[in-house]
Amino acid sequence: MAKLDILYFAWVREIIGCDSEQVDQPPAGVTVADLIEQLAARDGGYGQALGDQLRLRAALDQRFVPLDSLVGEALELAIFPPVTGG
Amino acid sequence: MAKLDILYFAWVREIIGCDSEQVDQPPAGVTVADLIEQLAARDGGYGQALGDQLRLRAALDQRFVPLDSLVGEALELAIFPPVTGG
Amino acid sequence: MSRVSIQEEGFDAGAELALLEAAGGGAVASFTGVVRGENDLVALELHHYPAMTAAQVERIVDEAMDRWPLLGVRVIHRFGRLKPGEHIVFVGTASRHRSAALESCAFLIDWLKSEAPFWKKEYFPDGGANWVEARVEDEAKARGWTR
Amino acid sequence: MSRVSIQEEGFDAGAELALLEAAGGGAVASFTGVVRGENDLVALELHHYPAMTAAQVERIVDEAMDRWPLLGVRVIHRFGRLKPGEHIVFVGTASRHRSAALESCAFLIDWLKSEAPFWKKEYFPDGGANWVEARVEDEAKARGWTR
Repeated sequence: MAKLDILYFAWVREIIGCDSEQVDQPPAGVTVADLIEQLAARDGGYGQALGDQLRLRAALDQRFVPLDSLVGEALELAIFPPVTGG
Repeated sequence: MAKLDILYFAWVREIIGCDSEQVDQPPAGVTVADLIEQLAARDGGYGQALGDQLRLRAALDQRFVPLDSLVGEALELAIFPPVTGG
Repeated sequence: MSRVSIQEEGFDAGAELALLEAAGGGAVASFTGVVRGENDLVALELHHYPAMTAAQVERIVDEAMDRWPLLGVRVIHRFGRLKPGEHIVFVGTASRHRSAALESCAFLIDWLKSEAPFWKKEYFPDGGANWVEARVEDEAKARGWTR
Repeated sequence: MSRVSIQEEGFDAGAELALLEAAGGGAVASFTGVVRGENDLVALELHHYPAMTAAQVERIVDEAMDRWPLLGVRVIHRFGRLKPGEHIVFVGTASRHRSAALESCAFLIDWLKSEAPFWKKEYFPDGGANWVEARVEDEAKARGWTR
């Protein structure tokens, strides 16, 4: 079965305690928000890191996307706080 | 009698062939434009340099002024083309 | 001259300016960001998303070259642990037109602030650390450039 | 650091940037103007009105410091005979806010272009010379900053 890499950055990474992990590709119709909600239900830091989606941004295959985007056939999902570069 | 220094810059200076000169302070009511018109009536390069006031700008005592400004008690009048610094 | 560098090491802003001047346009604008030492900051740690960062900054540079008549663009963004006074970011642009150089430089740094996948963590003398929060005005500024 | 220099000699733009970075604001913007070598230009001769230039540029710098929260401003404008590739002008600003640094830098160079009493004469290989004409857009740009 196809896999999806999930990457975490900044305090999302710190709280979850994990840089990246692999999950089964979600079925058609699943959005980034849906997936984050599933992950947030896990034990450990997941709830704290991913519980408040207003504080989160995401990228699919290295492109910023709104959280209501479909995951589709993307290979890589990144979840992180709003960026603070420059 | 009080004197007025007149300074010329850029092609105004080149055409007249003079950096600066002194004239008697003009009577009250005389504008920069009036004075330029008087100077333009002189022989030599004055007519060519000062005949077209649309091509000229002026400063009184080191402040840019419109040509219809009164000369008043200024000590220094500068006449030049639009600036091209920077 | 390479246009985009995402690097841990420092850079010489003067040398970067000189390269942009050599592009021949006559007008060079730059923005340099430096770590501020406020609140007794000990260090600033910049994290990024390596697979995404350079590609995304290249796209932003392409957009700038498309919108303004530029002869040269240089973007350097550092990551890793930086001390107060150290360079974080450099954006330089060269053009025949001063407004093109100035506007594209502002455009690029606004995008880097709001759209490049970097995150800053501040370290303080008591051992405390703090992730810098995004400022709403940065996201608003980047949107202001939308055509 | 002196704020305004009207000088015949050259300058080191990188050193000027470093001084502005040392002002501690974290955000430094700069504009550098360089003589373009177009049309086989041999030299550019910059004339100015010495009694007026420095005082007027100081006033412009005061206005910039009044309008934006700046920690440092540096303006260098050269006069005399300059060859292609040589620096003409440098404007640098330092602030805690990147928009203040960028906007004040643009404001200052727009003013220098349209309001500082400098005149440029171009010299060509055939011995010909030509006074540069002011561009209407430069006067319009400076007016755009009027409050």
